[in-house]
Amino acid sequence: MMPIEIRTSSFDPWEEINLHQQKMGKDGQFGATASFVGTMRDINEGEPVQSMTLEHYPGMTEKHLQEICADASQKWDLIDTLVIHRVGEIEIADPIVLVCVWSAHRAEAFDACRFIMEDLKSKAPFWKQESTTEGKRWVEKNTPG
Amino acid sequence: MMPIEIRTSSFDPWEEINLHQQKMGKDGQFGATASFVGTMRDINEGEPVQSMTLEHYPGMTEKHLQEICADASQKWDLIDTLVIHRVGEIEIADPIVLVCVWSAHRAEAFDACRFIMEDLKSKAPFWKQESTTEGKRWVEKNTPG
Amino acid sequence: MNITVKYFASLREQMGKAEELLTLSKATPIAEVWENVSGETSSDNILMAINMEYVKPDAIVEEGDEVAFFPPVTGG
Amino acid sequence: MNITVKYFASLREQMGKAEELLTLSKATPIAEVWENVSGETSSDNILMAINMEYVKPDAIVEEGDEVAFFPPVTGG
Repeated sequence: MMPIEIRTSSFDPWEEINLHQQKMGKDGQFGATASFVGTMRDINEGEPVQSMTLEHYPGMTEKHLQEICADASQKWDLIDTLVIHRVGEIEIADPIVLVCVWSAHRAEAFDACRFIMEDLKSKAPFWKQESTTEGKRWVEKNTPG
Repeated sequence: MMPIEIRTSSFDPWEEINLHQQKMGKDGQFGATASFVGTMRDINEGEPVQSMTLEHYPGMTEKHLQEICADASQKWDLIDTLVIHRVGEIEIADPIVLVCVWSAHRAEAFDACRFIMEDLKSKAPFWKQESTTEGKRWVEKNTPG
Repeated sequence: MNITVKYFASLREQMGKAEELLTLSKATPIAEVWENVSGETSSDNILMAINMEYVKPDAIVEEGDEVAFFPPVTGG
Repeated sequence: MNITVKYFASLREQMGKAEELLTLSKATPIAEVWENVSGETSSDNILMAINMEYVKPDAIVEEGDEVAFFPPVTGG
């Protein structure tokens, strides 16, 4: 089982990577760590955004994140992966998603990190609702990757 | 000027990213942070490695890292970049290189992070000498990216 | 046969509920379940899942299934 | 004319020094400087820089230049 976490409160992605790496105990084995952090911006599609609510489908979300990481581990020779995703009320500058991949060499880490992130964006059942001065609106599509 | 650092002692890449991000003061502007960390492995080309010495060309190295980051900033719309590279005596599991890129959207961050890393590998004047049980040997080429 | 139907995000708001229990007379294509609950004849732009797996509109819903309808996902 | 020549990594070991000052009678292609200092006729697999910029073997070395010779780089 790959480490997948859905968080209902703010998290520090760099501390999470650090902690996870210590727990892994694979010092000397990994030569490459690629990570991606998605963070809440104060603007979207040209309009100021005040906050956001992230809804998900409990159960299906975790299942799909697991499948995405398992797919990545089949495609590339990986040492470990870590995915953390926020749900609930999100403030500006809060981290929303963390994807981190450890491997022996850099090509695998880069490729797998991006693959997991793109797959997560297109498949994992999460929905963003933004609060603007005009009221609330559901985000209808993600920016292209 | 892009933040470029050559370090003679061990560094914690996650703490460096965290500190740099706080100093940046661009909360709410960046939506994407892509990072890569290269770490010393205990094996290379099938042989156990005990430690490594990293030599560089002081002056030219910094100049080229600056140019690489400036090139990336011309190619993509980036908010900031951070590059830290170790030199000197390196122990197993020590971070060797950190590349981190902040941008509004994820495609730019992924592309620029990988570009900087590949360009650094092919152009920045650093040389690795490994210590094995058989003695010291210069690394003759990098693994393909 | 009894099934559970879940709605998420804008569809949850549109339906005015997050979940309901339905009784079907027989195994039914999921697109028909959608037409029944929504009163709409099209399921364009609606994602459908049975037991937490994405399915196509012609997938058959069976006794005890957990069915879900939701808009395109926007996580990450 | 006077120039500084630097050697790095395996070339530093091969030359037995990290740096030397040379006097040239005139502006000279960098490949010729390499031949003079190394006694080798080929510069395959040797990287060359003048004033911290990579150059080709036919680049001309001028008074006061800092010239460097080194093997392929292996950082990162």
